[in-house]
Amino acid sequence: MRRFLSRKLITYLIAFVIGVTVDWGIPRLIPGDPVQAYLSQFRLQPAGYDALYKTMSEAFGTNGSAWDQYMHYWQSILTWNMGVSIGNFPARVTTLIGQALPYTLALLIPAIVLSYILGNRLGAAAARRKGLDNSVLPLGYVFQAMPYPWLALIIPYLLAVVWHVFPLSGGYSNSLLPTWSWTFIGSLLTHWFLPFLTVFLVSLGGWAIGMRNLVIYELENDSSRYLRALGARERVIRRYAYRNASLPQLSGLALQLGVVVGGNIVTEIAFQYPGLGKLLYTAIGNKDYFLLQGIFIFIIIGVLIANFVIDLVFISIDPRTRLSMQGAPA
Amino acid sequence: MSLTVENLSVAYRSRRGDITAVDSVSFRLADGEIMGLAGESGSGKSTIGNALIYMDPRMKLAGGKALLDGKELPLSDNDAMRKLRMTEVSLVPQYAMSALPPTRRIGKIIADLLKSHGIKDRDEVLSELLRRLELIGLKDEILRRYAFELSGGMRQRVTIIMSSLLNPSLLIADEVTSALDVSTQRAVGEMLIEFRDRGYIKSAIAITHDLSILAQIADSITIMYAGRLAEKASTAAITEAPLHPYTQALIASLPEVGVRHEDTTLTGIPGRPPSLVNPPSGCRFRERCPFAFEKCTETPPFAEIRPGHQVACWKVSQEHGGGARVTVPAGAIADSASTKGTGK
Amino acid sequence: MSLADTLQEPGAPVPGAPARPAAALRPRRNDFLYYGLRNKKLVFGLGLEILLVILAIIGPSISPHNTTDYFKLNASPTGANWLGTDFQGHDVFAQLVNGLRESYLVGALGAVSAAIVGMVLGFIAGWRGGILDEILQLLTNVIVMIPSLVLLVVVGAYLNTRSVLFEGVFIGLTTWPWVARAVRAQTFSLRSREFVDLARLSGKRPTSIVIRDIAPNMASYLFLVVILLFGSSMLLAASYDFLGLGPSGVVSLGGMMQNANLNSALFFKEWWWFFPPGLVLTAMVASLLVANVGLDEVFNPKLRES
Amino acid sequence: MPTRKMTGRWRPAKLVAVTAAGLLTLATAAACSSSGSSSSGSAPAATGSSSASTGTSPITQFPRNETLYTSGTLYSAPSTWNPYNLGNYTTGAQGLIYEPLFLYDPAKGVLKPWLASSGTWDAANKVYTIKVRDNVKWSDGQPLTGADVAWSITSAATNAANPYNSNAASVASATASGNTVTVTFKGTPAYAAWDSYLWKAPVVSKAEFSKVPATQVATWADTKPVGTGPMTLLTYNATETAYQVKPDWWGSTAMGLNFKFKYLVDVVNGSNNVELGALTSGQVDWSNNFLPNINQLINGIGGYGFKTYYPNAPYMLPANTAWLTFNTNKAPFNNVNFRKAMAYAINPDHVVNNVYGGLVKAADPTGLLPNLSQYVDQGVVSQYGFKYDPNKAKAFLAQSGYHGQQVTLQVPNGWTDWMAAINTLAQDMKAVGINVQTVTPEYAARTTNLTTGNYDMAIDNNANLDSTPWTYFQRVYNLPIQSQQTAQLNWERFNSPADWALVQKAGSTPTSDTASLKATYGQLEKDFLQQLPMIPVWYNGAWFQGSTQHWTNYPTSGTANDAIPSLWRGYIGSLTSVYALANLSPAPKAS
Repeated sequence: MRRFLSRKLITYLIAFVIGVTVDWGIPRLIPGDPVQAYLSQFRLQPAGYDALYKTMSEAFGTNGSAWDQYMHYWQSILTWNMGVSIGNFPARVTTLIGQALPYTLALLIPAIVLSYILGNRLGAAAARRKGLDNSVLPLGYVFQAMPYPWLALIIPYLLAVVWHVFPLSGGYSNSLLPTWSWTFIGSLLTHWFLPFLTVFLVSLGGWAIGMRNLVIYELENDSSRYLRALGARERVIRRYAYRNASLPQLSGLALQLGVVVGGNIVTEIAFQYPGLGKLLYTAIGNKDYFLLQGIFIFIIIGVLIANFVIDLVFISIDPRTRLSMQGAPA
Repeated sequence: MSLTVENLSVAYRSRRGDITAVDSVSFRLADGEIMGLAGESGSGKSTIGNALIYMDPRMKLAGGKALLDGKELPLSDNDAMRKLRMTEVSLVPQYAMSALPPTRRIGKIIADLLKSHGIKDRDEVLSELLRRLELIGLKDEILRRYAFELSGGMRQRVTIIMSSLLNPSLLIADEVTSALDVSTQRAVGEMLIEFRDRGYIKSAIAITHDLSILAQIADSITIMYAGRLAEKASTAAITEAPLHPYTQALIASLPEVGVRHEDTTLTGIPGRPPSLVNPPSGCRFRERCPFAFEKCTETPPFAEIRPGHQVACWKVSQEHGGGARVTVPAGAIADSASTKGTGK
Repeated sequence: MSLADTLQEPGAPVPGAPARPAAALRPRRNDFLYYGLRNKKLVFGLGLEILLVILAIIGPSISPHNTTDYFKLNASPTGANWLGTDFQGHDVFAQLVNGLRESYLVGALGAVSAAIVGMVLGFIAGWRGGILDEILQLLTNVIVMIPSLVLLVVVGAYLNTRSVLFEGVFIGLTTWPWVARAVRAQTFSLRSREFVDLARLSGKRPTSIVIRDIAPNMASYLFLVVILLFGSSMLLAASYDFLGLGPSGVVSLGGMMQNANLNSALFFKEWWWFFPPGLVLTAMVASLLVANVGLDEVFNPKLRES
Repeated sequence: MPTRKMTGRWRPAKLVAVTAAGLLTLATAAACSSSGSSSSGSAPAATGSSSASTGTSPITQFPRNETLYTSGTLYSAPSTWNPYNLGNYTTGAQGLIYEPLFLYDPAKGVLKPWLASSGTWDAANKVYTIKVRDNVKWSDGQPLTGADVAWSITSAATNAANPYNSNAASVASATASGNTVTVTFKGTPAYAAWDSYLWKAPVVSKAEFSKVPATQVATWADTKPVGTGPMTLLTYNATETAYQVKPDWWGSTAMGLNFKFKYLVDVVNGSNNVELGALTSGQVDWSNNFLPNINQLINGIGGYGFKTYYPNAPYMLPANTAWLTFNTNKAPFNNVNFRKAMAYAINPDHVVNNVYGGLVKAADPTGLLPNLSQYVDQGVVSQYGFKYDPNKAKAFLAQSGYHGQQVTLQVPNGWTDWMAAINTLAQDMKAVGINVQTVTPEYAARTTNLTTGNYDMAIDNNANLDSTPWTYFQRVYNLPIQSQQTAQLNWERFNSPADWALVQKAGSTPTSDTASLKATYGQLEKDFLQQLPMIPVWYNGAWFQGSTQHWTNYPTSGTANDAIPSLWRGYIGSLTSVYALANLSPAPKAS
């Protein structure tokens, strides 16, 4: 157990080092010089350009030898200092991420968790009822097959443009300043709903179909057959199958929650929802490689934590993991 | 008489029509008898086992019946059968390694099963359960464990205990030992006998393709070939003086002690079993049988050549003609309750 | 050698698998065809998919216009422009059929490249195990961890022009870990099976065992995985295109939606511009998924409706 | 067991709890982010409210009838109000907070005295004297003095890191005496550049900016700006910036400019769908976004009553020239016949109508913006100008020695209108037999390509609206050619010392001497059209559309109210946009 965990930890550590190194390289490896591109807007003569270039390089940590830069980068990461954004110069990357993170979490966590709960229920129900299966399955596939961008156009088209039920975009009404007031919270809610619905619907199909297929498999597996041979009631067998099927679903959930910190770019863009996805997209649009770098680190940490949590959860509940810990194939 | 099977035929639905995997099989099982049921893959041995406890939706009863303790088993009536499973007829599946649901503790699984059978007085069953665990050397804390925390042998034993917990009249043990190493095989075999001796199970059918293990645990052995019974006799009679040419070939192919796997060749029996889609008329072994003759185009009866020894072979019927040329060891008569313990 | 081995029919599909009916019932190739043709999901899914593929193949030639022709701007569907025109006066139908073709191309490229990389690495990791496995697992974890969108931006920065080939292969190279993980696990469990032991004892070389003995046993499974990859590659490509990270100078379904979004199609209620590309893409992927379930049922008799 | 929750019986309460927990995160975070007013120390706060705002408790909701909503200028969260940070100072930093000495009115072609009440050359055109306007106060209550102006000019003249250095490079000294600032020059003043300085550069507070190290004058984070302008920074967050109108602004008495709104809220840009939606639903009043098809909604069509600067095509004021630029050191672009072939092959109408939906105008062959038309020698244009003519293009191509080799045409990836534009340009050129491949590298890569000359063809528009043609021709002919053309000048690397001498001559001709200026520029135009160092294609628009739902009286070309309605960097702070803002009046209440 301890050996397993320490092996995992080492794997994650190596992955983290590789991730950080790749990340460090982003603004340095891309062709074109981001600082030069930024400074070209200043239309400076060479003397001024050189002076400003030096100042900016210091701010971005792109001065000095590659090794110094690399070491400096590690130092910054470990002190949770992700540097400065070039698109929003001189705003700090951590500040920008901090502003966007709550929106993304509030959007994606309820959408993912609720679609998980409901999708699993639906899928399990579909697995046992033919009639339901014939409606849930095709619907689930359609939702699963829908491209995010499309749903993110269709939903606001119908609910905001044609019927005017919800606001089209944004995190809250522009006329409000963020405060603890009911008006503001109401505005947050109405703006939250459509992007939430989009993510929820697409995820719902995936969970439902996943659960349906897993339960059908589980109902035919050895332990279900054994329970049946021992005269267990069908209800009991289904409960067991559902429980078994929940494990892979749960790991899917953990993985999804792990990448939550990357935001749901397409949805956030379509609705101009001020979360991390939009921030990432803006960073891409502005070629803000330093902000990209910061978000990247953030995502890496999120995914690593999620993976580690999956490992821990599975050690405690999933037989297959334990077997693999004893050396048998997973 | 614990179990009486009469002209049992079981078919699988298939796109080429029904395939009769078990064709008009009859046999009887005495109280206390452990019967070995052997044959190649696809001979129908597992189908018999399945038919007696759980017919999956692709199977159907094509004829015949089975009586357990004199009462007919409602083989085709899943709901009626459900109540009898575990209580009257029970199964130790061939997939015992993976039979225990992985996500519940053993104790919880047992409790759920008891609930399914509407057993009110669970304390009594529980204390019996603890007694049996102790008997086979398992600690009661095993009930708080998950299946994956147990070794293969432990899982096998837990499965047997679970399956026999409600003292069924008939326990079907399907390939129980095939996945185990030799010493565990022996332990499991002994456990089956012990349970029978203590009356936890009234009778048992041990389905296997491994004749050597049957020699250790079974009172009688029935050999199946291509959906029909080929031979049934006491363990000693089958292993030492088999009559059916197929049985003889099987016994002959048993390895000698000490021969390593690498050194043997896969001789087996030349040829393959016939297709059951359009089975040939007459004796189904005749294509592979070195003694086949014209009479074999007719279906041979499963005839009792001598007491407790039935064979479906024209040649044997002719040679033995109801006589008793082959000596059968006393006490090996399968029909007798006094045969307990033979074959050890 | 126990009798078990003599009785075990050589070449049984998956020994030790849950009891199957008589040997004669073991599915044969034409059995798959038989059940395939009778599986409504498969027939429906595959049928729709084939129709769409045909549209993708012949569409550009039956379309009366090219994607570069100019017409009246933002026109609703008419007899001349079957699906109207966009903000630049380009024919939407012409874009749709060309985009359809592009989507299939990207999907196929993505699925094939992911399958190749994932299978090779999965087989190696599963078969060799040990330190090689550890390294490959680490690689897998790192790839899964790297946000592909950011990677696309960085890699894309090296390219003056992004081609369909690039997008497809990029998708493949970022999704292979899912294949590799599955293949690795399956190889792990298969390599300890008896028939593989036999092959090994008979002195076969590892590559030939993997190719001849292990791969065929996973064939149906791999096939399903590739189909799923195909669908997800198309969806992923649509998202990339929508974000403006897709191939340059190429008409794509995601790109059509991007243009519609950027140019206020919602507001002007130009539904003919953004509705068809998504609908077609949904149909393409959904029919794949449905066909996939159908195939699954054909390959796994247990799942067949009785 | 962790799975218990997941597999437990479904209860509506659980769903509610999950939702509530998520929303709580949102509400807490959003509410917290509003209270970032006292962010500490050197770390620039990206969120916060200005210390300069009135001491009363911050408002929670902008009263609709007292608020002007604008958008179209910011593409990411506001972060600094340092007017020297030309890369990304927040909309309004110059114009609403910092102000220049003069404003340039392109409609009338004159400089309006602003923080300077006057500016005059001495008789020899060697010394420039600025009278600083009286009774102007910084938002911290201190008066604006000549010392502030002198400091600003000196910084530009002496500090190479000051982005106005090239404009003030010829300044020798700037000395203040009370409210009079005397500027002397080294040798002949660079008149054109100095002219630009007067209306482009901000006047900053000496007290505030002298605290900053000289090298960081353009990069330090100014989040509590102290300016002389009509507004103060009220608050800002990732999605918007709010300004509050200063009741005691000098302009209300001196210029008679009184804002009818109390708050100006600038919203960070969304997609076009979003902007159009916000505009039509009355959430945004003033938009400087490029909104395709907006011409379908103006003049009361569809009941929206949007206003654009021109009521008819091209609707938008030309803001800068988009050229086809190429590396003239490379074959086949070093051949003038090849360049002419391209010029005749291009049909700008495709760009105008099919890419921009008629919202822009095809460029004059000289590329000079319409506000400079007085400098365009129409005789030269009619004699040497070019227009779409494929046959002529083919004829020139035949003489160019071009053998069909592939050439690339690049624009930054993601600039969708330009991406569409190069597709039509490539099509036009292919039609006459030029093998053009369009490519879209990322912006940074594209900028490096152009800076280093590592490219075939590109679209560029780096010469903004200006008061003289000098900037334009400097952009075209600037010498010497360096390995890195960092100032965005002469990206086509066209080496013509004679023309550069003409540009320099124009630059050192007093701006009042229009006759000699016209002669010089006429010669440059003739050379330009004969050599075609780059090919002007179309004018990008100063996108503007105003919604009349809440505010009305938007500026219109050709009326008395013709101020430039743009909040873009370099426009609001230098042009007449502030007049346009002050002229707005509340829309009559809808019945």
